[in-house]
Amino acid sequence: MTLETIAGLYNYWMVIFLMMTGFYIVLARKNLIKSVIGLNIFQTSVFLLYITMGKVNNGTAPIIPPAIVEAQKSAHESHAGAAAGGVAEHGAGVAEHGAGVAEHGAVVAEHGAGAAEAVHAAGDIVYSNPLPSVLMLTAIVVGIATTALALALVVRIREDYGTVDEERILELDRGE
Amino acid sequence: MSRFPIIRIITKLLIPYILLFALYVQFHGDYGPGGGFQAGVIFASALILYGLVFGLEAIQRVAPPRIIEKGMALGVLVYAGTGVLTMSLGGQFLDYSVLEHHVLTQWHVPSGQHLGIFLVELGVGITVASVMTMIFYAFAGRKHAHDT
Amino acid sequence: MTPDLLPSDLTSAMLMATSVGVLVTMSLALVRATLGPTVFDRVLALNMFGTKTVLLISVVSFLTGRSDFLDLALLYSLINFVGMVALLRFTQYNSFSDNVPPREESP
Amino acid sequence: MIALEVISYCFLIAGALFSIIGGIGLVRLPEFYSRMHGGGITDTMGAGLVIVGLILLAGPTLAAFKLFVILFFLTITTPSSSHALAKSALSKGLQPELDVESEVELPMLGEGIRQ
Amino acid sequence: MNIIVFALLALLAITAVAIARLRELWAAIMFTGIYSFLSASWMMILDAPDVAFTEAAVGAGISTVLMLSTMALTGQGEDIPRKSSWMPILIVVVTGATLVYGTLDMPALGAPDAPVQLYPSPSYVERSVEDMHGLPNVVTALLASYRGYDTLGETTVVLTAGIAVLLILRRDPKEASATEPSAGDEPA
Repeated sequence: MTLETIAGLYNYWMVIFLMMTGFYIVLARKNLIKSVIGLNIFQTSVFLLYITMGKVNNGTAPIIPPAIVEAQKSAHESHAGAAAGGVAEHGAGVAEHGAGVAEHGAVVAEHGAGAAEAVHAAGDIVYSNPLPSVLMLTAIVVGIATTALALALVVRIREDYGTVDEERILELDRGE
Repeated sequence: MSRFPIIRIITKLLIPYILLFALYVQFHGDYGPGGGFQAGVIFASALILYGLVFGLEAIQRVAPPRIIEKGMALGVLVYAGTGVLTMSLGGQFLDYSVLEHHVLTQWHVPSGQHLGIFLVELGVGITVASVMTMIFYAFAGRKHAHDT
Repeated sequence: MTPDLLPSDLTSAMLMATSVGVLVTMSLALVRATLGPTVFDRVLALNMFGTKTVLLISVVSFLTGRSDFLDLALLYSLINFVGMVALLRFTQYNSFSDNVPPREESP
Repeated sequence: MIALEVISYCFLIAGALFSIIGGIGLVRLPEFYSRMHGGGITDTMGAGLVIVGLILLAGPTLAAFKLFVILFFLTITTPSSSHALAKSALSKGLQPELDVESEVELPMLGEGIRQ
Repeated sequence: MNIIVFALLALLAITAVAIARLRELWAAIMFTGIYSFLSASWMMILDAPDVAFTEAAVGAGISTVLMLSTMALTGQGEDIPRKSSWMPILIVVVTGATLVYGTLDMPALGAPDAPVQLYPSPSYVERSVEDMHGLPNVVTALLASYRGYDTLGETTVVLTAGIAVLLILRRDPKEASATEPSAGDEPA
């Protein structure tokens, strides 16, 4: 067991610890609401398991920073702009209008060079994997909806049996 | 919570901001963190906060259960309807690229994919907000077990 | 990561020190929340914990150079209030309808 | 620019120190109403200073605006919930423990609140 | 950064154990809120701000409110542990040990050559730059466009769960009082 193994796997062990705590609550506590809390903890640990898998070293969140998006966009546009500028230059003698456009084209082209640099820099950014995020994002909302369903069942059980104690409910069931 | 005037005032002050933030999360979700699921939950949180402070009757006057009930289904309909729309335009189900247009380009909806994602997220947001609010109504409207 | 997104060395050291301070406070609040002894002590600790989480998220988002994630801290500061109001409501009334008298106080 | 950064460092560190002091107060002070002082200092001075420090660090950007909004929300929500908490505690019969020997019995202290 | 992560994880573990040990349900629900805040902070550090967003909104707000209202409806029962306390611990320890043994073959945290990172190639981030015409949030693009069917299903599940809660809990007060004795929802 080297230090490297620990540094690489501590996230899984943490997740397992949390998972087992939730499992223990479900097993060892008789109160139904407490069991739902235990299930919630278990659920969150599963979310964390997926999220830790998506992480990349030195990565950043899979949301492209606004500055870089702008740079990419203007790089696209300046391609077109530079081409138009070239055409205008070709027919330079025709009119002042053409010269104006050409100047504009040159400016855009310069801007384009800057943008290209930015895009190049953007290529160095490592993004973490977005797929686990997507899966877990929907799972959280579905999880709260199903938790609400479980709690609704608990409420009904309390109304019918007069208790939320699991063993007491089983006794009542056997007695009838 | 009639005994807590300060909480009532602060809640009144805060709820517009929470709703605004929910809308920001909904419509800015393509650009920053956020989206329909989060926005729906935040929107429902604002309604729940109002209900907690001013009582169930007050919140049901603001957001009547009849309307919220319909919102639950409406969201899924908007989502599936987007799919049907893309089919009727000649694409596959939920294939947004057929929604390509040149109308909304000024308003940060430059392409068909953007428009499709926008509609779908809207549907998700409506459903999640309505379901969460309705669940709160169901729990809050239940009578005490000790009373019966 | 591009270098211009990340803070400089001195700045990140300072942010790190701040976040350590915030974390220490969080653990102190957790100690109070576990010890109790009254309901109100726990709620007080929870309130403080929420505020500290807002600070931690803000500082961490600066530390990772993604200050556009401050939305998250904004959300925390709003949701924390909702949670607090819910807890207060249930310590005070233990129910939703205002008609129900508050829980009988000790004789 | 450097001066601004140095000022923001001062704010950050001061905020962190205030937080820790408040946290120690929360743990060490003897009873609920005095512990509220500890909670109060972290929620106002601690949070406020840290966020002002971050605003200075961010400069005039969207991030600074968001931080300002966060500061606004924290400023209005935490004191009001602390107030409501104290009021609720008082109405539930949790009496402040005074240093002075009290001749009157404090009958409401205890059952139902201590857990 | 590592200091922050380890401190957060320690706090998370302490909170989980506190939830397991606390007898009062009320306090346990309160600690669930803290637990959710902490796990959302870790998710944020793990580069998943969208998930952290959802977890924070759900865990600290709605989940707390729902559990508290359930508790208000069912009464604050003390949470008494079962008589045999060694059996659950044994099961949990054995299961946990098995799982830890299983992790020894897992890829390390953040390894760029882990299977998760390699499979959809080119990755969704690279693809979405082309497909989405500069939509910055890849998570949203993936959620609504690449995995649109999946999300439609999830939304339907949320709707179904909401309808089920309504079917279980909602009873029109007028109807209930009118048809009280013969109502089918009374215990048999």
